[in-house]
Amino acid sequence: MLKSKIKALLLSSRHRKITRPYPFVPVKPPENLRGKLQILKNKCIGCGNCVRTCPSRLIKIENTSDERIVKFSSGRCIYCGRCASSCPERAIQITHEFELATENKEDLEIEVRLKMFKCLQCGKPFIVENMLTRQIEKLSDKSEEQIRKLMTCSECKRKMQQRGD
Amino acid sequence: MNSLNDKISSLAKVEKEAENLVVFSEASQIREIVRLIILQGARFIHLTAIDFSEQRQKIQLNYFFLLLKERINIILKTELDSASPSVSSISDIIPGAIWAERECMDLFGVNFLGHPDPRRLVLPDDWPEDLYPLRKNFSYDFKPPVKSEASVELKKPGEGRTVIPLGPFYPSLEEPAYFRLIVDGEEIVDFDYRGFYVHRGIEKLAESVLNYQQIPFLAERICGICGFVHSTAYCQAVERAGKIDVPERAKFIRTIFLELERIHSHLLWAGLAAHIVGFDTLFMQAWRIREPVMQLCEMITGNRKTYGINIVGGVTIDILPQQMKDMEGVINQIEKEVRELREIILNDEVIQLRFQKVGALPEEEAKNFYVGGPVARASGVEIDIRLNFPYAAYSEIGFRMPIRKEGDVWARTIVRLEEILISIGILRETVKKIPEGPTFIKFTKIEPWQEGISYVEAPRGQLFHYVMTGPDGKPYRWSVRAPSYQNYQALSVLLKGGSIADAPLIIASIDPCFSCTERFETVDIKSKIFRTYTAEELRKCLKAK
Amino acid sequence: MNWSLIIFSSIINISVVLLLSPLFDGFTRKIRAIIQSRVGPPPLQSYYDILKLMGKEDLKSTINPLFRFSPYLSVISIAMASLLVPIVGVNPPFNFWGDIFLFIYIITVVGIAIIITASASENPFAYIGASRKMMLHLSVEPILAIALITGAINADSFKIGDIVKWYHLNGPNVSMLLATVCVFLSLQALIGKIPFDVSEAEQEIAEGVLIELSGPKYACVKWANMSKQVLFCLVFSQIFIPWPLTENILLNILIALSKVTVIIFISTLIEALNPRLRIDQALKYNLTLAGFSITAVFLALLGV
Amino acid sequence: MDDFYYLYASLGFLLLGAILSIFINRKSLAGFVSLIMNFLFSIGLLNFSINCLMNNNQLEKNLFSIKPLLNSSLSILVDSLSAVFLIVIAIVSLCVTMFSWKYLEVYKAHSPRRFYPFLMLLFFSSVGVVIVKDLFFFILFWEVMTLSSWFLVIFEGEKREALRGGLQYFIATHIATAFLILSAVILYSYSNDFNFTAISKSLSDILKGNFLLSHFILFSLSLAFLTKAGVLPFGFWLPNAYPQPPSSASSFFGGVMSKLAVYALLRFFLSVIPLSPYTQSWGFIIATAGVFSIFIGTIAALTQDEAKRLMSFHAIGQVGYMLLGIGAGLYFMSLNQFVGITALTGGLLHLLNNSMYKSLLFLNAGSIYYKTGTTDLDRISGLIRVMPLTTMTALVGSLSIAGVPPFNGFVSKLIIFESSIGAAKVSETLLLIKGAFIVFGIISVFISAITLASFLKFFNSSFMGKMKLTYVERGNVHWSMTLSQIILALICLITGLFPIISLKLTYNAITSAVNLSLPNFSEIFVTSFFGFGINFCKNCSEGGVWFPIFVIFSVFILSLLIFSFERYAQAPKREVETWYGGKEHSPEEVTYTGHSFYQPFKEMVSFRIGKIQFKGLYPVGLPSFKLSMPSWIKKFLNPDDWFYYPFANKVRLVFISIEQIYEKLSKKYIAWLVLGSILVGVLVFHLSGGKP
Repeated sequence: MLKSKIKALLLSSRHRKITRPYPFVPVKPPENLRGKLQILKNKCIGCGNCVRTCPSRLIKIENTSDERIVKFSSGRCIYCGRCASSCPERAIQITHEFELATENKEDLEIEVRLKMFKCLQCGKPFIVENMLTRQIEKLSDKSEEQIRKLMTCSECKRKMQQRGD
Repeated sequence: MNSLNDKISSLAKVEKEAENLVVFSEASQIREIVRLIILQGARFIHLTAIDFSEQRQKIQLNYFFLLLKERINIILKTELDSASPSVSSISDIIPGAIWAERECMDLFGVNFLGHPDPRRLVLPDDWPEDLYPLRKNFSYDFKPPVKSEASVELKKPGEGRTVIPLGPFYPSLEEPAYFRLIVDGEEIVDFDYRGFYVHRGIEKLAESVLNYQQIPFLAERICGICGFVHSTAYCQAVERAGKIDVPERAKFIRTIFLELERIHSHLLWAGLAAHIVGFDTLFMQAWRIREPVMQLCEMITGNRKTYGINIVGGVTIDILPQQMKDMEGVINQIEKEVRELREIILNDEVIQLRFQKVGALPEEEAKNFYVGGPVARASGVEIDIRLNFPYAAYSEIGFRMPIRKEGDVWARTIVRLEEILISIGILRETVKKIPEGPTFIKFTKIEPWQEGISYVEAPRGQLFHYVMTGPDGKPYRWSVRAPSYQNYQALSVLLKGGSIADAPLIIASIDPCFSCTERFETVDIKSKIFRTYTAEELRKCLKAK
Repeated sequence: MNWSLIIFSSIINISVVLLLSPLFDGFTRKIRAIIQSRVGPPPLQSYYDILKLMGKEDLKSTINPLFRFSPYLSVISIAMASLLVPIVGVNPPFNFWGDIFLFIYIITVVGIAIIITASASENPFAYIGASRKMMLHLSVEPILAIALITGAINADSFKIGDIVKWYHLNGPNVSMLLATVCVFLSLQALIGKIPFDVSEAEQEIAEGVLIELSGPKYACVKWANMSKQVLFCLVFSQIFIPWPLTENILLNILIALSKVTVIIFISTLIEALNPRLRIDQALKYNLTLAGFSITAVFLALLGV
Repeated sequence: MDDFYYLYASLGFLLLGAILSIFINRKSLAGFVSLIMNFLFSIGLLNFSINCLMNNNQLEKNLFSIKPLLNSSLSILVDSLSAVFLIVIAIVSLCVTMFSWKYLEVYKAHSPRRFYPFLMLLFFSSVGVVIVKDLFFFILFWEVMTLSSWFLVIFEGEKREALRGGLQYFIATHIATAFLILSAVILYSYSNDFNFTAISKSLSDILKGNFLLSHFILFSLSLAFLTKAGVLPFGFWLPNAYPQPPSSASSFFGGVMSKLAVYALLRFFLSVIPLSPYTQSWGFIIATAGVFSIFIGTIAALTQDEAKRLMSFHAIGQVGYMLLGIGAGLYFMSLNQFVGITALTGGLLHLLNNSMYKSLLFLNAGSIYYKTGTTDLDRISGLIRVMPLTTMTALVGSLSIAGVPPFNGFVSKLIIFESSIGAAKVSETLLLIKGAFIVFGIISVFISAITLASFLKFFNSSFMGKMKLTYVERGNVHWSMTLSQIILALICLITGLFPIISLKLTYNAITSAVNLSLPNFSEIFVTSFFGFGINFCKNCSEGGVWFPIFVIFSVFILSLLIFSFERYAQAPKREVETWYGGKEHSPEEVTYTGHSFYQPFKEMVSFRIGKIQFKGLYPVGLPSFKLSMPSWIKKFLNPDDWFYYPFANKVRLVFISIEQIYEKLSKKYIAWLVLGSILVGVLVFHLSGGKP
């Protein structure tokens, strides 16, 4: 009986103060902690991969006349990191920031406004500018014609093909 | 096995595929067939329904049984008319099926004739009648009107007796549940339960909007402590249904995390049990010992809990050699400390005074309610799904099963403390045997209308997931039966005759997981403190379904 | 009768028991924190707690007037009891009044105050707590009574001052040692700490007797509980181990304080290293101890 | 003559009240007439006894003699001891009648004619018992007292328990009275005179010579009085009989009647029987019996769930305290007069205090019954909402009986503890007996905690908590009922705060009864207006001390504290619902009933030996004999069926028929009683061998 009490004391005495004076002294999170989402706005190409993979369905894409808006309501984020791993451009990043408490839920809303590129032919916005740039970058032969081809919407392309052929 | 086959086939149509024996029966034959199956020594696992109203105006009832020795699942299917589904109850044959039938009653509107306790179980008090949320014609985001007068009739105390309300909010309950203890002085003479305050219809959500790869994350959030078992069980069920072969390394990684989870869950339990009897030092120390495990998980996966690494087809991360080494260090450290902790607990006579002969569950009753996990093993029932029905990498690892006969809280404590040490052994072996290779396999398409059953030995007992694949890239039916679901039903036996002082301890001794049982989306895992809801908020919460 | 000394020592007693008790409580919290590997609250936290609670909302769950009145009674009766314990010298401030039975009864009043508060609050948990508190009280009171009676037989007087005087002069004999040991073994139950905090068990009955208290009333009862700890540790250290005693008043106060600190430290160790007993186990323990301690009385009669 | 004028007048009023109330069938009118008569009686009696106390003289008078028949005469002796009891009777009887006035309306089916005459007769005979100085008339009054109270016990004659309790009461007291008569006859055969002085003389001869006979006489006397006082094991009838009559009558039973037995004990052992080794050893026996009933009675009381039954068990326990004091006093009187007299004073003081709070508590139970129709603690709760004043008086009564300072129970208990424990130290006697007395003291300290526990249970479960709505709501408690309780509660408080008055009274009462030269009051008790201290020998330092003035002082501080807190702390206040863990519950569900209190402790003191179930160390439900016995034995062993019910019913029927026959004459009861007394007289005469 007494023996077990003494043992308990010994077990206790081995570690002194494992609680931390957080939040007065900040805590350093481990290397690969999955924290707050960070979106590199200029990298996003608005492909919508993340929308499909997000388990809590917090990412939404809205199209306006000249903009595509990607909305992250990250108040609902479960920090699984699936969006980050599915993003082809690595535009979504998981940071180490974990102190997300806020009084205003809108602080956690992230909005990415992407300029749409207007079709050279019909003037209808059809592709996100970033995506276009990436596609142009990817082109093996960066000839004017190929670029123009990319800058036309699929409908006009079809029409052109019908007309051309 | 064959004899069973023969006997049943005279009554119903039997199909055998892989390890599943599917029995199609008429509704009128159910009781006889269930009796036959039980006579063969099968364990009752779960009862759930699948709504085929849109296809063929039927509701299919599925009774799940498990033949441990032959490693065979029995699925007993019967189809009821979806306009007025009714079938005779099997609760008198299997006391452990009471809740499952009540749940079917609530969610599918199946009427069980002769049920001993046909009250509402899952749905809130003010949920309207004749509205069955798991039927397919019920939209997942539909908000039903509130029923005005609303209360589930609870047991009344007799003359000179008092109701002691343990809960819904109570210091020693981490989550809301209402244990209605009817006491005579300090002695508990009767008991009633009202739970499912946090039921939010995860199954409905998964069946309605999520796809196969999204559900693991939802499944992981069923439980705040042992979430990984749920994602594993779900993935395994889908993998079985879709006949996907998971790479060996992924299986080993899953095993590692399952065991890590068991270690920290049991340590958490030991701490909580000590806390409930007022031994806060032990509580702090148990949780301190647990902490490196959590940090290890955080280091490897990026999160202390809800690792988020399971997906159908494998795991998303790989364990680096350096991390393996760290793990071994942590294991060595906690093994030493767990041994000390174990000695402290086992030699402390005051703890023995509190734990011994409290909340005893005789083996007979344990078998009646089909309890699982440490609760069953402490009552002398030899069941451990890791051994009986190996999954992940357990078939390649040898270990033993601790068994106690007494069935009291003390026995459960000993069993759990043993299991921590056994898990440490398993971890060592897994680390040694882990093969190289990919951790994830891509799959193309999953055939619809396939069935997958998966068991996982969760820290709290036998976990069961059932998936019926659907046509449009998501499951048609996903059913979860958490281990606490069965263990809970044994509480009526455990609590009667105990004293008020023992009630929180007894409730804690089955290591209940309300959120598992009620399939709840837990908000914050790290803090075991529950949020304070006002009655209004709670009502909103319940309506949010 | 030296009135100035009486007034001086009364002030000392009351301030040690009432004003210093949150400090001692802070001390126990710190020790518990160290044993539990925590940082723990600052030493003055208990004062902050009381002050904070004083200004908190006062929730009335009942119209019962006793509910408002009795928490204050508990503090006052502790103060009254504190006047019967010697600190500055051999004699307690009210030696002419200091009768052991009176002391036992005044301690009872503390319990009554809390029991009535609890039962007035109309909560079933509070009722359970009240029932348990009474049972604990009636099982532990005899031990203290028997020990004091042993002293009274030895010292030939019912006055606490005379008992201390005799004990200090003649040193311990067998009966007094036995009584001292018995009181020490029942100290936790007297204070109402783990393993005997059954009436306020948070995990079992949601703080039992305190469940409906809030604001100033809760502060009062908390304060009374802290003071009770100091009071009983003082009773033990000053009556049952009255050495060393000097002629110097200030030195005596210092010695008393340090003795109390040591006793509180030991009691905190016991508190931190034990689980709570069930009420029936606590009852059995105390009544057995009480039965055993009657031997001390017979030994005292034999003069040993 | 002047002195006795008041006594005659008051007794006259009482008899007038008794006679008048026979004729009145309307409850309130009967109650009112009785109240007026009783008021006059009380005033007269108080005046008489206070006069007597002030002058501190013994008043003696020979009223008439029945010399030709028996060597006996109705002689009255009023000394301080009697006067103290007269005061108690005056106060309690007034409160009881005042309470009954409206209270009796609860008993709708019962005529007041079966209540008030007997009550008045009970008062009358009580006064008689206290003032006579003649053994024959003492027995006569004693018997009248027993009979009239028996009629009150079977007031609700149609209730099985009432009949049963009444039977036990009847048989037990009459067996005891038989012993009393036996000893009286023996004494008469020696002294040839029933006068106490003569008996005392012849007793001193007997005590010198005849060892066996003197023990037998002391035994018979003790047995008679202990049985009536309800000391265990002879008092088994008490818990069954006392709860049966209407609460106001129970109040007089518990408060005064059972104490008259203690009076008789004191009177005989102090004035009649000379002090000798015999009285010393019987003192020890009385003290032992007292402690036995303290222990068993009180622990059994803890397990009771019915308020009046709980209080009846406490009546047993409380009598034990008095007997402990008296027994210790008798034992130590010859060894150390200081101790002896202190113990006796303690015992008598406890008697005085007890009669106040015990009556009060029974009246509280009556109020509860009036309001709710039940005294079952399981079925009532939260009555403070409807009867706040009764609640406060019940709190005073509960704390007084538990001996909590500053209420009066504390003073007398303090003296009893200290004399019991302190006596052992200062007196030269056997070690074993010293040890025994110390253990007695410790047991009584322990038991007073149990008393507190059981009365807190009574108080908490009936007055505190949520109010249940299951019982029938009845009329509000009338002011007269509340007033009578307030009077008694105030007496409890005042005699607790200023114990010096009652202490001096009791001391004088004891000294006047003992014909020895005793130390002065000031030698034993160090007194001032604030309180007192006790000396156990001539030059000892003082033992127990009690200065209630300091309590007043701290109460003053308390009120200051509360005031400043409520006034200046400025904590916002809000009314809320009781917290049940977030779910709504009806008050009925969550009320912790009286039955539930102290369950683990009750389990520890409840056990089973063979077939007998002990509940709180007290046997309950004695096993019925179901062995293979011939049926007539079974029948014989179950006297209720073959003897009591037919008997009680017959007696009742006889009375009812007499009532019918003498409807107009209506002196029936008294006629019967006179008849009964004559019968007893003839019996005595016969037994005494016909010697004139």
